[in-house]
Amino acid sequence: MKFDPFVLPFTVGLTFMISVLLYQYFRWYLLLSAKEKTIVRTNLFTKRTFFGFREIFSESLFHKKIFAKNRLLGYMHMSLAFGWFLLIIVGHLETSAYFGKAFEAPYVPIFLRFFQNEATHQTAQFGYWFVMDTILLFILSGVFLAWYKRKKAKKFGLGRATKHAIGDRIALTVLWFIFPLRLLAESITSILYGGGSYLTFGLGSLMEGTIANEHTFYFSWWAYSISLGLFFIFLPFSRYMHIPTEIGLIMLRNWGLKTEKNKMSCISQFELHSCSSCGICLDTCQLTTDLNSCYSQAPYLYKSVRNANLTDAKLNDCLMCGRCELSCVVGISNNNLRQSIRNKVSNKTESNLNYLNDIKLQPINKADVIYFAGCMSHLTPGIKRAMESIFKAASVNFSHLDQYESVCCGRPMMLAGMTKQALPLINKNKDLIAQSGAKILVTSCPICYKVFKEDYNLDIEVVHHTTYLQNLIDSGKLRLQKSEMKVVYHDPCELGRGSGIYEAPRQVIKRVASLKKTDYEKEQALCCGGSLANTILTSSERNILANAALKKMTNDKIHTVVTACPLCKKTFASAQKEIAIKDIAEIVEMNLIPMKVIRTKSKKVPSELLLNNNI
Amino acid sequence: MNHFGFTINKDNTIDYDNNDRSLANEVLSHEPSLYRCIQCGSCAGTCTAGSFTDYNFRKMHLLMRRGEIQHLRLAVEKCILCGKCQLICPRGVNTRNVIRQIRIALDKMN
Amino acid sequence: MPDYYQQLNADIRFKEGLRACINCGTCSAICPAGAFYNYDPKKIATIVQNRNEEALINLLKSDTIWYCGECMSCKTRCPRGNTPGLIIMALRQLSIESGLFVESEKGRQILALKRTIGSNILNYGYCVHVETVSPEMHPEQGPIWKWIRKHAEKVYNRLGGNYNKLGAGALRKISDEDLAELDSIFHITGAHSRFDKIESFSKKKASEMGYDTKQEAMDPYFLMVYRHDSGTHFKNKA
Amino acid sequence: MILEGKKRVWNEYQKEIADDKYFYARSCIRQNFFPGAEKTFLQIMRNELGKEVYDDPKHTTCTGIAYHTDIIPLETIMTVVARQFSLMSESGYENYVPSCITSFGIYTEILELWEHNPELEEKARDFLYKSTKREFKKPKNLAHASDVIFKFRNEIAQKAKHRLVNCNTGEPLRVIEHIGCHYARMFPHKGVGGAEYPYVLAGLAESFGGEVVDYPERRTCCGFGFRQYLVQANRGYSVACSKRKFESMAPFNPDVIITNCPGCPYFLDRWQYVISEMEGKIYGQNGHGIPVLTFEELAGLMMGYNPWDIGLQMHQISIEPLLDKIGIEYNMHNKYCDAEGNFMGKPEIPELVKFY
Amino acid sequence: MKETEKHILIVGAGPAGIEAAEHLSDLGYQISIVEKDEAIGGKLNNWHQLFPDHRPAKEVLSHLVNKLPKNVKFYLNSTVTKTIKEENLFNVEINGKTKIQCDSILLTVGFDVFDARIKEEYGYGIYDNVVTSADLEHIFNQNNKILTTQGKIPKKIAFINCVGSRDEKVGNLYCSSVCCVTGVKQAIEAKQMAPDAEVFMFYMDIRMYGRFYEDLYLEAQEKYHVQFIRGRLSEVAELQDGSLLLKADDTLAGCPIKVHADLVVLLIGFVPAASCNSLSKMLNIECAKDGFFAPCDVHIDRNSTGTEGIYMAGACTGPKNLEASLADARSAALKIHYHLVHGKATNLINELS
Repeated sequence: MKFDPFVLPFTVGLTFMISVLLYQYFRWYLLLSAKEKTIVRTNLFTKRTFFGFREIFSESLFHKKIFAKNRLLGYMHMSLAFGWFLLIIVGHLETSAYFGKAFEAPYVPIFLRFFQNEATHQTAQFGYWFVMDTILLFILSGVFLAWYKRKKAKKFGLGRATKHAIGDRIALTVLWFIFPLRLLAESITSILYGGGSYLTFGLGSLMEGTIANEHTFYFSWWAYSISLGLFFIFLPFSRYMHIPTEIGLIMLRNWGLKTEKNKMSCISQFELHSCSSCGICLDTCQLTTDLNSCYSQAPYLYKSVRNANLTDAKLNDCLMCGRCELSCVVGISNNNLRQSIRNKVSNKTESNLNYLNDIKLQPINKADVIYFAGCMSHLTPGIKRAMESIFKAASVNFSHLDQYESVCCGRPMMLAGMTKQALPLINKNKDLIAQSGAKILVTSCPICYKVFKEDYNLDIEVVHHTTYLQNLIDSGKLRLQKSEMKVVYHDPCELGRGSGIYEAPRQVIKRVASLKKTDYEKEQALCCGGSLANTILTSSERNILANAALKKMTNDKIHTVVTACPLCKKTFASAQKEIAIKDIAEIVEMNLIPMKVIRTKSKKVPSELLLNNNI
Repeated sequence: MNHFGFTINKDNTIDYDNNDRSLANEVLSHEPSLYRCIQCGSCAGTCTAGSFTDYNFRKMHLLMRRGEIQHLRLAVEKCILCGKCQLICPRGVNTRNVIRQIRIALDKMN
Repeated sequence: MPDYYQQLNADIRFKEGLRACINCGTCSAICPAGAFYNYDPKKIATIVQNRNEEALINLLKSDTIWYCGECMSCKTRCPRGNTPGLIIMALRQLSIESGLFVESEKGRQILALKRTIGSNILNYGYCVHVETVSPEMHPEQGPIWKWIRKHAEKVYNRLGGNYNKLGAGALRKISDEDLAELDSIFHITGAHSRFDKIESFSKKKASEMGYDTKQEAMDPYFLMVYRHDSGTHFKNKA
Repeated sequence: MILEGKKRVWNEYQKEIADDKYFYARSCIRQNFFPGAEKTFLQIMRNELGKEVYDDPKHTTCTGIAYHTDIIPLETIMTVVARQFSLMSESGYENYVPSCITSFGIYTEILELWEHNPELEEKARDFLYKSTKREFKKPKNLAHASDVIFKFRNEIAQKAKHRLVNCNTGEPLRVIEHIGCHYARMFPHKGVGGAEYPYVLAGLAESFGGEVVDYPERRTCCGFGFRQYLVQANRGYSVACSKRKFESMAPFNPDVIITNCPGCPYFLDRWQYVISEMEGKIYGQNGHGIPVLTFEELAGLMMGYNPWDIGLQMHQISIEPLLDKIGIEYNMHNKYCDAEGNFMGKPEIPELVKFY
Repeated sequence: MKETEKHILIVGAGPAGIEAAEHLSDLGYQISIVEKDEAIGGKLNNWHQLFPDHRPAKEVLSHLVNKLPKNVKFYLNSTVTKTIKEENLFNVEINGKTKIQCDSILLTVGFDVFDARIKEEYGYGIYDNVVTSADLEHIFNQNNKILTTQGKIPKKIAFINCVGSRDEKVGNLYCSSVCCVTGVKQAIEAKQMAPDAEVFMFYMDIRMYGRFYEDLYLEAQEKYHVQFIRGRLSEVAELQDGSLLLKADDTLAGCPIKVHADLVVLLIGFVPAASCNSLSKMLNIECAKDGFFAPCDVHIDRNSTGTEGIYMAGACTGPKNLEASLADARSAALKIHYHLVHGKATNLINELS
C-alpha cells in the first residue's frame, strides 16, 4: 500500500474541487432550455464533438489565439497549461510502467518520486526521469514569465494587466509555488534516494550536505502537496475557474449553442466563468485608451458578477462597440453577455407605454418602400431630406413611417436592459409597418436597423439605407457624378461589427467621392463615443472620444468624414468644427445628376409625395 | 363623519422644507450633470413621449428636486429612453442616466 | 362666429386688468385658488394676451375661469399692474353672455347662484336672508344656526333686529317701493336679461343632460349643479 | 420684528375719516349672522360717542355679492350704488359708512372707476334716473365702519370697562387680526395702514392693551370666495383657506381673532366647527376653538356690554374662554334667553369642540 | 499739448469721475472734482468683491485713485449750488459760497440704490433677517463671514432678484442689469462662507449679459448647488424664531412654493441719484422718464447733454456695471477734449442742425 499522510492536503483539495465543479456544472445544466438540450443531444455524436476536442487542445492547451496575438504571452500560457497536462499524462505512464499496474491512487503519479524511493535502475526509468525533468523545466519557464508579467506587463505588450481580487491573488501565489516546490522536493529526493535527471539531480547535488536532509525531504513533499491542495480549493473561487469552464464552453459552442442577448442562459454562465482576465481586451477599449478609465470592461464586469459586487456604473459604463469581442481569445460574446446582465438587473423595473395604443399619427400611405428615418435622424434632418430627394430621383414609390414623429424602435431601452418593457414600442411599429403594405423597409439609423432585423422578425425585407443606395445605384436608378471630395468612411458600430455591413457603404462612396483608407475601418473601426449603450459617460468625455476617433481616422489629412448613422454624425459634428461630417445619403444627394427620363416617369410619384407631405 | 356635502381641498403648494428630497439627492449624486439644468425646456420640446402624452422631463425632474415625487413613477415610466433630449440639451445633462437613476431610486424605495 | 376677443376687449375690467404679463408668478404665489384648485392666474393672462380665439373659446368653456374667489389679492402685487381677478370677471361675463358657461361643471353653477343670491335680492332687498339659508343646504352652519332659525324672531329682535317689519333695523322688511326700484334698475341695466339668459341656457343644457326642466327654484338640475363635485379640479403635480 | 419699521408703514397710509354725521349702510351677511354687531356699532357711536348715525330703512344691499358671483353686470351694481348715494344725499348726509367690507370695496372701486372714466359715472346717473327718477351726489367721505371705530379707538378705550389683558396673569392677550380682502388690497391707500400691514384692527387691539401677533398666513383670505362658499360643491375650497390660516396661527396660540369684514368672522367661526367635525382637529386651547369677534363685538365687550346683548351667543365657537380670561362676568342662563328674559332652549352640542 | 489754462469741473468722485479726471488731466486740463461725501470712490468704498472674478473692490479703487494726478482739486462734502453760463464759461457756486469758473462740466453723479423698504411685503426694515445686497457686501467687509442677526450661521439663504427693478408698483420699469450677476456672485460667496447652507435664488429672468457672467451662473449651479427658482417673490413672513417664510410661485413647476430661510438678501436695483433731479433743473438738462439723465443720442452720443459744454458719464445715464462706467467716462473725456480743442460743440444735436 503506497500511502503517506502528506498526500492528504492534495487529495482533500482535489476531491473538494471536483465536487464543487460538479455542483456548478449541474446548476448550469439546469439552465439549459429544452430546445438547447435537443440541440446538444442531436450534435453529441457527430464530428462536432471531435472538433470540440480539437479546439480544446489548440486553445485550452496550446492557446493558439494568444500566440497569434503575442508570442511571449502565448508561450507563457502554453507552457503552464500544456506543460502541466503533459506532466500528468507522462506521470501516469511512468507510474503504470514502474508499478506494472494500469491504475494507482490519483496521488501516486503526482508524488511518484516519493514512492519510488528504492531506486531501481532500468534504462526506461532514465528516459522518464529525463522527460519529466524537461517538462518541469518547461513549466517553470512559464511560471517565471507569469511572475515577470505581473511585474512588467508592458514587456508583454499589454497596456495594463487586470487587477486581481483576493481569491485570485492567493490562487495565483499558490500557483507560483507549486512547481518550484515540486522541483525542490524531487531534487532533495533525488540526491538522498536517487531518481531524477539533469534538472532535479543537478539541483539536488548543489544542496547535498547543506539543505538536503531527512527533514527538508519530508517537509518539501508536504509543502508541495499543500500548495496543490490549496490551489485546488481556491480554484473554483478564482479566475482559474476559467481552466475547467472554458473546456465546457468550447464543447457547448461546438454543439451549436449561442449566447442570447437578454437572458442569462447556461452558456452565458460558462462564458461568465471562462474569462481568464487575461486583459488582452483592455487595450482595445477606447475607454481605456482615450479616457484612461479602466474599471468597467468585460473582465471587471464578469469578476464583479462572479463576486456578487456589481455596481451600476460598472455595468453601464460601456459603449458596447464590440471591439473587445474581436480581441477576446476565449471568444466570449461580451455585448450579448453584458446586455443579458443588464436585463437581469433591470427586468423588474416597471414601464408604462400603454399610451402608445391610442396615440394619433398621420395615416401611413400604401407604398412599395417604407422609410423610417428614426428618432436621431429627426435631429439631423439633412439625412431625412437627402433620402427623400433620392427616393424622388429614383422615382421610388415610398412613404414615411415617421414623417413627423418617430415611435422609437425600442433598441435604446433594450440596450439599457429593458427588453420586455420595450415590447409596446416594437408592436406599435409593427402595426405601422403592416399598414403600409410595403415590401421593403429602409432605415437611416443602424440602431433601428439592427433591432428591426434581429428582434422584430418582420416578414418584409429590412435594409439600411447604405445597402439600399447601393441597390439603387447598381440597378441604375440613380445617376451620379464623382466629386473631388476626399473622404474617409466611419463604420458605425451597430452597422459594421453589429450587423456586418462593410462593403455597401464603401461601394456607394466610391461612386461619388474618393475614399481614403484608414487603419481604423471595418472590424477595427472606432466608436464615435455617442453610443446609447453607455449611460454613464459625460458629454465632455464623449467629446474626447469623438475627437480622438476623428484624429485617428483622418490623421488631420482628410477633412471630410462620411458615416451612415445619425448618432455618429451628430456626435462627431458637435464635438468639433474642423472636420465636416456627412451622412452617406447626403453625399449621394449632393452628387445626383437629374435624369429626364426619371423626371417624366416620376410625375405621379411626387403627387403622392405631396399628398403625404401635406398631411 | 362628514354630512357636509364636501371635503376639504388639498393644498397644491410645494412645501419645500417638509418635502422628502432624499430621492432627488440620490439621483443628483449619481448624475451631477443634472445640477447644470437651466430649465430651458428643449428636452421636453423634442421629447417623443412628450409629443404623445403630458410627459415633460423638465417639469418632472424639477418637481422631483422640490420633493414632489407622488407622481414621479407614473411620469418616468412613460420615457422610452430614445435619447433625443440628451443630444439637444444645451447644458450637456446626461438625461438618459437621470431617467435610469430615477427608476433605480424608485425601485429601491419600494 | 362672434369675435370673442373683441367682446372681451370691450369690457372695462379687462382693459383695467391686463397690460402685458411677464409670467413672474407673483399672483399665483398668493392666489388661494392656485393653492386649492388646478388653477394658475398667470396662465389666464398668458392665454388672453395671446389673442388666440380658439384658446379663448376653450377657456370660456372650461372650469378654469370659475375657480377664482375674487379676493383680488392678485391686484396688490403685480409688477406690471395687472389684475387677473378683473380679467376673470370679464371672462365670466363673456362666458355667461355667450352661453358657454353651461359647458363646464363649475360654469353650470351660475344657475344655482342666480336662483339663490339673485332671487334674494329681488325678494328681500339683500343678497342673503336667514329664511333662505336652510340647514339642509348649509349643514356647515352647525347646530347654532338651527337654533337661531328656530327662534329667529326672538333672537334677532333681542339683537337690534326689526325682523320682517317695515322701518329701520336689521332684517327689516324692505318696502315694496324700494324693491320696485331695485327691480327696475335690474331691468334697465340688463341684470334681468342676464338672469333670463342664465335660465334659458341652463334649461337647454339640463334637457341635454336628461334632467326635467320645470325650472322651479329647487328642481333636480339645480340640486345637481349645487351639489355635484366630480373631484377633477385638483392639480396633478407631474 | 422691528416695530419702528411697521409704524413707519402705518404712518404712510393715513386716510381721512369724517368725525360725525354718518350715513350707515347695513351688510347682507352681518345683519343675518351678527346683527348684534351692527346694533353695538350704532350704540357706541350714538350713546357712547354722541355721534349722529343715520340708519335709513330705504337702503338695500349694494348687490356686491351678486356682482362678485358674476350674475349681474357692472352697470347694475353701479346703478344700485348710485341709488344708495342718492338716499344719502336725499337724507342730507355726505359721509358714507358701510358695515360691509365687500361693499366698501365696491364703493371705493366704483368711485375710482368714475374718477378715471367719467362717462361711466354719466351712464350710472342716466340709468338711475331712467329707472328711479333719482339723482345723487357722491359722498364727501367714504369710510368703513371699522375705520370709524379706529378713529375713535382712544376715546372708546378710555370709556372701556375691560382691557385685552389676562386678568389672572396680567399678560396682554394675543390677538389675531384678520382684515377683509376688499378692505385695502385693491386700493392700499384707502385703508388704514395699507394692504401689507393694515393698522385698522391692530390699532384698535393695541388701544385695548392687546398684543397683535403676526403670522405667516395673516394676509390669506378666509375663503369666502363668493361662489366658492355659496355653492355647496365648492365649499372644500372655502374651508381649506381658513384651515390654512388656522394651521399657521395655532403655533402662536392666540386668544382671540378679530375681524372687520362681515363674512370672515362667520367663516372663521363655522369652519373651526366643520374642521373639528371632519378631521377632529381643534385649534384653540384645551378643547376650545379660537373665539372669533367682529370689531364691533370687541368694542362692545370692552365697553362692558352684556355679551348676550351684543349677540355672542350666535357664535358656533364659544367665546366663554375669552370672557373668562378678560374677567368678564356673564350669566349662562341669560345666554339663550329672548329680550324679555324667557329661556328659549339650548342648541345641540357639537361632537368635538367644547360648547357652552 | 498746451491747454493748461482750460478748467474742467467734474461732479461726483465715483469711479467714472475719477477715471475721467485722470484722462482729462493727462490731456493737460485743470480738474476740480465736487464730491458730496467725505471720501472719493463712491459705491466702490462699501463693496467687498466684484463680479465676475471676486476681485476685491478695494484693489480696483486704489488702482483708480493712485492714477489720479496730484494737481486735481477736490471739494469734498460739497455740492454744486448754482451755475451761470456766460459764453463758453461756467460760473459755478459750491456749497453756496466758493465760486469757481470752468470751461466744461462733466456730470458723474452716479446712482442711488433702491430703498427696499418700499417693497413692504418683503419686510425690509421690519423683519430682522431681511437684508439688501448692499448690506451683504458691508457684512462681508465687516467680518468676512455671514451671520443672521441672531448671530447664527444661516442654514438657508434666499436671494431675491428684481427688488425695485422691473416693477411698476414702485415706479421702476427698467432692468438694473447688474443685480442678477451680483446675486449669483454673492450666492457663491455666501456658500463659500457657509458651505452647509442651502442657497436659493428667486428670479424672473437670469440676465447674464456680460462676458464670463454665464460661467459664474454655471459654477453657482454645478459647484455650489444654488437652487434657482423662477418666480418673483410674493411675500415674506417672520416666524417666532426670527427665520422667514417665503411665498413665491415656482412658475416652471407650475405650483406655488413656500420655503423657509434664515437670511433673505434683496438684490436691490439702481435708482437715479437724488442730485439728478436738482442738477437737471439747475443746468436745464433733460431726464428720461426713468429719471436718469437723457443722453442726446442713445447710440451715437451718450455723453453730451442738451446744453453745450456739459457732459455726463457713468450710471447717471442709466444702470451700468463698473467696466461700462469707466469706458463711458473715457469717452466723455474725449468728447470734452474735442469740445475744448475745436472750440465748437461736438454735441450731436448741433452737428445735425
